[in-house]
Amino acid sequence: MTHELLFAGFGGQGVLSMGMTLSYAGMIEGKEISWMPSYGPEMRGGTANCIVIISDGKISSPIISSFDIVVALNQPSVEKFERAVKPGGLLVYDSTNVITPPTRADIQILSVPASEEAVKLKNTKIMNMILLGAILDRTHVVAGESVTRALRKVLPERYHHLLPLNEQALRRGGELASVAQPA
Amino acid sequence: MTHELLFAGFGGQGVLSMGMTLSYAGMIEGKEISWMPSYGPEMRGGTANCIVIISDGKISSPIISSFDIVVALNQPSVEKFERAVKPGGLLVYDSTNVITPPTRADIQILSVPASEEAVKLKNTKIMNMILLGAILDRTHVVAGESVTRALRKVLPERYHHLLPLNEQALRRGGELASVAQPA
Amino acid sequence: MNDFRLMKGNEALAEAAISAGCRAYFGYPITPQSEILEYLTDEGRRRGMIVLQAESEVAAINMIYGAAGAGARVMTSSSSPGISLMQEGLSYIASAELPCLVVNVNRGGPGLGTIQPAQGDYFQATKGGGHGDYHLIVLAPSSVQEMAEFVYDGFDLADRYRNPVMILADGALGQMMEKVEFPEYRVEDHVPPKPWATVGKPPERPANIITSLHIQPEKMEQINLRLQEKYRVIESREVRYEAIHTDDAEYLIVAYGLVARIAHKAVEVARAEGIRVGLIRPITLYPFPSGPIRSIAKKVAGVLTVEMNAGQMVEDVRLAVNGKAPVSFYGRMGGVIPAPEEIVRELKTLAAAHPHAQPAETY
Amino acid sequence: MNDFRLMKGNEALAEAAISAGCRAYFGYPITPQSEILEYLTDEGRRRGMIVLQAESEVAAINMIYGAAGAGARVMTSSSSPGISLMQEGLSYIASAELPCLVVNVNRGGPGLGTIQPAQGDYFQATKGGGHGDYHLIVLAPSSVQEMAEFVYDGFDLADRYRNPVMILADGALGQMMEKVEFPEYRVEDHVPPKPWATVGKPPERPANIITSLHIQPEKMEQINLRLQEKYRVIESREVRYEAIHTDDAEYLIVAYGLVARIAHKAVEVARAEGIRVGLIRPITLYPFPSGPIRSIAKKVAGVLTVEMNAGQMVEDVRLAVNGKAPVSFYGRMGGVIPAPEEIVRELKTLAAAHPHAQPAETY
Amino acid sequence: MAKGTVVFDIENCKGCELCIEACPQDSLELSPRINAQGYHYVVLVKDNCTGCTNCALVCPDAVITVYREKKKTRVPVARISGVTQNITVTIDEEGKPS
Amino acid sequence: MAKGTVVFDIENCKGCELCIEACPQDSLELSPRINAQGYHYVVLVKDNCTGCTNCALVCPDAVITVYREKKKTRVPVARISGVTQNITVTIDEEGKPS
Amino acid sequence: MGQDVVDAALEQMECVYARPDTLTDTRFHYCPGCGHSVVHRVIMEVVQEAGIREQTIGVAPVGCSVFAYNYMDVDMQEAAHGRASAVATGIKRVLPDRFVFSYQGDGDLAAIGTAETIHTCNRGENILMVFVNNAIYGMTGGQMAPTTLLGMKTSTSPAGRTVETAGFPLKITEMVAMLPGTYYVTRQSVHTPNAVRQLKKAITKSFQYQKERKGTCFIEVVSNCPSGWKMTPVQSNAWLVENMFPLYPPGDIKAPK
Amino acid sequence: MGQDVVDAALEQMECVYARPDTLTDTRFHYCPGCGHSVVHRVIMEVVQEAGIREQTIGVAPVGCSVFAYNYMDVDMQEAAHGRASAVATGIKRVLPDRFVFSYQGDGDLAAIGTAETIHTCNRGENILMVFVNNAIYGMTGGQMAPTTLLGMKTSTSPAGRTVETAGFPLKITEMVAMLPGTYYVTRQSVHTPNAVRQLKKAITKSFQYQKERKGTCFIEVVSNCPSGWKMTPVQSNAWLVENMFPLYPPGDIKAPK
Ligand SMILES: Cc1ncc(C[n+]2csc(CCOP(=O)(O)OP(=O)(O)O)c2C)c(N)n1
Ligand SMILES: Cc1ncc(C[n+]2csc(CCOP(=O)(O)OP(=O)(O)O)c2C)c(N)n1
Ligand code: SF4
Ligand code: SF4
Ligand code: SF4
Ligand code: SF4
Ligand code: SF4
Ligand code: SF4
Ligand SMILES: [Mg+2]
Ligand SMILES: [Mg+2]
Repeated sequence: MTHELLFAGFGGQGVLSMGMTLSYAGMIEGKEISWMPSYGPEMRGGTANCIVIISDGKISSPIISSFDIVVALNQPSVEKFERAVKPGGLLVYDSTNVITPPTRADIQILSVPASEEAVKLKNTKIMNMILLGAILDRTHVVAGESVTRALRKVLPERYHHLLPLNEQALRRGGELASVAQPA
Repeated sequence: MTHELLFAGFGGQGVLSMGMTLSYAGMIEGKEISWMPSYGPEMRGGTANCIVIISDGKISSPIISSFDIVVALNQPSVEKFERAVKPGGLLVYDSTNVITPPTRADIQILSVPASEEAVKLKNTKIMNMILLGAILDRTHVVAGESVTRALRKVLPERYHHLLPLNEQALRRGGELASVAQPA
Repeated sequence: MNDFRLMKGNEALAEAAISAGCRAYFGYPITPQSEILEYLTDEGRRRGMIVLQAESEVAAINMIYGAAGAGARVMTSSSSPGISLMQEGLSYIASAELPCLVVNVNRGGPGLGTIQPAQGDYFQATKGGGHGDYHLIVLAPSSVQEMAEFVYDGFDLADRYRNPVMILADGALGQMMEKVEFPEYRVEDHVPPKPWATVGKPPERPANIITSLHIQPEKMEQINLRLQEKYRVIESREVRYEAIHTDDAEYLIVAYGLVARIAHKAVEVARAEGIRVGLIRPITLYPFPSGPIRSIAKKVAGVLTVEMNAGQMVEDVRLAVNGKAPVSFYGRMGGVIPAPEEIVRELKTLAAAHPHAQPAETY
Repeated sequence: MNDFRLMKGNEALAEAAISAGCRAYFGYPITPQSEILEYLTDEGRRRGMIVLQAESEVAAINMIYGAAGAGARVMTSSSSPGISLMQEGLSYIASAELPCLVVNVNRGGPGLGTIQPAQGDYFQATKGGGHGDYHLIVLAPSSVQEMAEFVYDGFDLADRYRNPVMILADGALGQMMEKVEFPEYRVEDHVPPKPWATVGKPPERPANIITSLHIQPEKMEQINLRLQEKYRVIESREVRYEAIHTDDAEYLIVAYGLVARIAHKAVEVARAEGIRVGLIRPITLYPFPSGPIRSIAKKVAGVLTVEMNAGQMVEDVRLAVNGKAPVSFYGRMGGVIPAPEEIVRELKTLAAAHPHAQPAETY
Repeated sequence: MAKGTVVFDIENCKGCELCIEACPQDSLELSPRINAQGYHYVVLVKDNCTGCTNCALVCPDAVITVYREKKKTRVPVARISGVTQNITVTIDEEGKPS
Repeated sequence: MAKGTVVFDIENCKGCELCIEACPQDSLELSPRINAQGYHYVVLVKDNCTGCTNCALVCPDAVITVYREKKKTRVPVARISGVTQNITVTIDEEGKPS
Repeated sequence: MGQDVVDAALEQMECVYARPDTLTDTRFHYCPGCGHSVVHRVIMEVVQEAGIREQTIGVAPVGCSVFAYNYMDVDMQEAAHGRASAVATGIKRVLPDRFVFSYQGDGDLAAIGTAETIHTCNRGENILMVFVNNAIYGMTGGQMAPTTLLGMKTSTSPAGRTVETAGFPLKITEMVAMLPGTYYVTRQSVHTPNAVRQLKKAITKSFQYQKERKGTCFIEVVSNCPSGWKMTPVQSNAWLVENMFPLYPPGDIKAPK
Repeated sequence: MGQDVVDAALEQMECVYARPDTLTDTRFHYCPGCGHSVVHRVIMEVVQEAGIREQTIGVAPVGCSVFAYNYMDVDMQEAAHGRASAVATGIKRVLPDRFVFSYQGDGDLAAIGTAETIHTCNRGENILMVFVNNAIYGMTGGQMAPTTLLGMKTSTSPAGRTVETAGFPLKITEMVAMLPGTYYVTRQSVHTPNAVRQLKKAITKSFQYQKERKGTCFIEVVSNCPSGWKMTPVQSNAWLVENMFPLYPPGDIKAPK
């Protein structure tokens, strides 16, 4: 079983750490992992993305161009990567930041008001965890339990007091996903 | 017919121009020519040499290690290049500057007191022409006439008043060679 | 969780350098490998390593010369344009027979190009981009795990042969994170004595001289003969490669580094479709595994070489095969990574042109 | 005396550059080619050429980039270590497709080596010592006459293909004097318009940009594909070589530059002794005369490649021959020039191992 | 004081706030809305703009156009002579470009 | 004035004449003879050498050894401390190396 | 204020500042608040106002401003890292009556390109060298530059730059001012409107001097790198005044009378 | 004076000057009268007298002094052209308690090696840099150097160096003196016995400062090149005083109190 995911958004939205958390979770489950960030001057424009592959077997290329799951944190990412979702795949986006929603009919589309919810949880930084929670509800890339364990790895010691908040965000994401209507 | 010559001595003794004059003479006679100087840091020590090949046909390598004729203007050159004369070849040296004469029995050896004679002619610079004259007497690399014509090419215009002196030196060299005893 | 760590290739390589006893690092930043310098300035310095950000790659490689000549385990890293600037220095280092490790995290060229993964520096690495006859030993990792492992091996080879070793990776291997496990490695067991190093001349030995200048051609030829003899030894002893499904192969793919992984996937896909294809992954690009390739080539109907360049290693493959089988090439350039499907497609084209039934002849 | 002049190879080359309309020269002194810069500062400047002694080879090659990009016929020259320093710049120039002439008067390497003639930079010149996939067109003169002639040809090729051209000579060719005759050459007839050059943007055209950066891999791949297509055209149109006594040859020698002359002598000696041997002298080292060599190789009992290095062009010979005949190699290194007798001896060894009687098979 | 106004190319504004900092009249503010690039963009929030061009001068993205009530005439103060076209460097005495 | 003398390694002298120029006593001259390297070498031609070392100091080929009648004792003026061996830089007060 | 009101108002007014035509329409790729594009714009304003666009050739570096040619709408060449002044030399020597300028960052000009910088200035090449000093390697992700301040944290001086390992911040502008080949050497900035005005004057003068073949003009622009410095643009400008100016004080270093 | 008389006399005497043991017996390959070997000898005298031979590592350049290691009998490395100070940096960083010196000509140090020179000094590497300025490229046959004087004829300035084509003579020593990384910067010569004495003092001090980890010591030696200048050695020294000293005046440029 192989899951191929893309996380995309503005720099600072937590795109890379979102992918990294998931990667750690995969590693905890004994999977093969590949996490590949976009790098270099393209980051100047303020966009960032990373590709995560989680697999039971060997991973060939860490750079791929179509995905089972795309997570888009902003409008440009929706525009750029909607077409990169495999037919039947999943596109999750932050509806707070995205004005023109995706339109493909051959994929699952999940709209989550993640930024809005993060404001409600009083920490805009955890918007990414809300989305991650939503993904875990819809798919079974890794177990939620593994993600909470992974967070302990990814978050530097000095932020460990934020673990409960992150877990709350994950749960909230799951809730939002489970009530969301298919677009 | 191919003639392979080496001219060797201290820098400033006119080693290179001697070879160049002969090369020009060969060119005047329509021959193929190759003139190859030693170059680079080995010149620091104050020694210089050049290889001249004059041939009716194409010349292969401009760098060779045995010669029909070696002209040695100083002691180190005699020591270094005596062995480079082909059996039956000719070694000409300036006896004024060479204390320990060459000893090989399988080659012609011609000792010319060139520096001494140059002093007599009141211009130490033409020592090399005396030796060239001596070679032309002993061998027939080019015609003496060609060398005098070549001098006109090699000597910059402003030195053309020295042409008669050079010709005199060539002649003197020829005379010295014709009276010299085989060593 | 066991001893695995999730790390970028560049970081894994840097971490390995520290634990391999690399004494000093000199380098200049360049994408996609600046993490090596960054990791070492931080973690490396903390663990006692000397780390200097040089003013340029030219300075860096000459600092390496000095430090290696002084007997230290040293390393530098860069990416394509920066490695080009090191060519004079590399030729000097190879000629003076100084052990060191040079990492090239290859990006798309020529010129400034892109910063994406590529393999366009194969010729430069294996044939000698600098002047004169010399060879680097070239190791090509294909995973983050190997980015780390080959550092130990690289240093050991460098010391064993007094020869510069290059790890030739690519931008993807440098930037991606994978699981990595670091081996046990006792530095003391691996670094040989270096009696030739310039450390200050005690009365009992003549002065040690590190030089690549031998102004007499005959002397320089002797130096060259000695180097060539060393290369023959390296060629006979140090070839490393991985052979996958080659036993029953009717076709052979040759690919290295990241591309070998993709080719591996292609092999699986093709085999599922009934094409009996094998894969040779050269691990040492110099010395090149010509022998293994030649012997397999004799038995197959065709060889496909896949690279992220316009066709470079394929020349070494052709030289190895020497007409015993048709050799075709597929390449992507400028930072584009081939997909497994593309490779399968190429393989089918090759198979169509050279069905195995055909009597063995030469091409 | 006719129109012949007796000149050093370096001087003849410099004189040719002036009359080929070379607008500017940028270079740094190095033995054995400093006479080029010296001749140009003197005679070149007198005849209106811009001559600048750069602070280094790195600066020189980048000045070439600028001046070529501004539309001028330009050239630089150096010798092995200096050429190594130019590798980054050459990769940029090739990628940005700027026409220029680069002269390498090869000396013995690797490292500082010697200053004597050698051919150790063949790989660097032909495979690309810089990073990424690119090619210089490489011309190999073998006489002072050709040192001059190839300058005209070189500039024309550079302009025709917007590609850097290298003249790869050696120290002996640079330093020796031979007769040379300069052809008629009207510069106006040869320099094409360069609408792409950066000369200042008039309102009616978009700005001209000289760059080698294309940050999107797909774009960079397109650039590479265009380059590769150009190289295929060059390979099909611009191969130059000399074939001597190949019609009835039972053995074939392949050699270039100065060595080809020595090999020519060896051919004569061997033929006098009854060995029917022919000679192919590649004049363009890139594009390499693979076709001619391949077709002759099919008919001979063996091929001998002779070089002043440890065996570089021999790989291209082997690739051309592709197993159709045994290929052997003889080389001298470090500035040592092989003698005709040595070549004859090698030839006899080859002939003994592979007498022609033997049925044609593959090796 | 002169009366002026500014117009923003909001799609290219990156919300860096340097113009806000530079405006002596405190006329500018970030919009709570974001543009398609994801940036909060700048808007003119007061009617006191003098058209001093300060904001435009510091704007890294050159997205500001400044208007002012007509009155001044330009004084050429520098001239680069001898090029093909007429060249008049029109920096006025106070150093403001015009 | 001290009495001194100098000894030349004539085979390595290159006849550059710098020692002749440097000798305050005019004690040196080029020999009319040449050595095996082809150079006229230097010889001491007067009996007035003071052993001042001037000639040796400027000799590029380090072929001059200088002797002087015994008298002075050395005064160490500089010391590079802390290295493994005893280091005494023996430049005397007038700056002459000893 | 509605759009109609604006439009009406604008009719009564004259445009006193607009993006110059010599800039293309391409959106700058720089991070928000980055000084690079201000410098680009000011150069292009001068080129426009001086009417020398047809005679102007620029040279872009490798650094964040590597794409300068996408914005400055004049003929341009993209040089290898550090070699912009050598490339500019090549251009200027063969086109001596064109206006040639190079544009470089601190890594480019003062680290890898040190030799080219010094020798271009020493030869007094008749070009304008623009040097944007943001005390960091912006493009490659915030490594230490030769001009990085002591104590300043970068990704390759995580504990702050120290003299022991990395030496001193390099005042290369003062060094080139020492060379007789330079005619006009000045240090400017773009952190305030007035600073921008000053820079524009300096650039205008430099092109005038170039016309008069006076020698090398060299303008350092002390600038910011909000991303590399990990600050907001506004903070970065304050930090620049407080920390950069003491070591790199703005003003003319060498100016003709 | 017969040999026996000499021998007898010598017995009454003490040797006050002899070729130091730290020089090998190899005959110098330099042209007659060349200053290089004087500098070699003086460095080795200091190494001998300071007793630091076992701790000393030298770096030779590419230039006429490329074979310096054949004469100076200490551990040495031969660096690529221009890179001696980078090589010395590499050595010193891994062997910080050794005495490391580099030795370079003007082409090596001030042309191709400019960047390495400036940055080595700027980092304040604890080494001694010896810089032999003979205003010409001796080794390659007399080409113009960065330090060649205006009007001076060389094989690449056959009509004399002009500012227009080649710029100004580069006073790199003054430049490195500006850098806070250098501790002691001085200009010396070897054209007279006293000059040689002064040089020896400067070298002695430099090793002492190196011991104390004070930073870079930089000694320029204004020297001759009789072959390149086409003069006799004696003429060359006179020419040097008359023509080189006005631009390159001997003396300390930066000296600790
Ligand atoms: C030869 C070479 N070395 C290194 C690099 C990587 N590189 C690109 S830009 C840069 C430095 C950029 O810093 P700076 O010049 O200060 O410009 P900034 O981005 O700060 O404006 C480096 C090291 C390269 N492209 N080429
Ligand atoms: C990369 C490189 N470029 C050029 C040369 C040729 N070269 C050797 S020495 C030298 C200059 C020597 O001049 P300088 O440094 O002043 O030393 P000098 O001989 O005058 O003592 C040059 C250009 C080289 N060996 N390597
Ligand atoms: S023009 Fe002046 S007053 Fe108007 S908004 Fe801009 S800075 Fe403020
Ligand atoms: S300065 Fe420009 S980019 Fe920045 S906020 Fe203001 S208008 Fe927007
Ligand atoms: S020691 Fe003094 S006096 Fe004696 S020869 Fe030498 S310079 Fe002259
Ligand atoms: S200085 Fe030395 S080499 Fe020169 S002439 Fe005197 S003894 Fe001979
Ligand atoms: S990284 Fe720094 S210099 Fe580069 S664009 Fe961003 S702010 Fe500007
Ligand atoms: S060429 Fe000049 S520097 Fe070189 S050894 Fe001769 S005199 Fe000395
Ligand atoms: Mg910067
Ligand atoms: Mg010099």
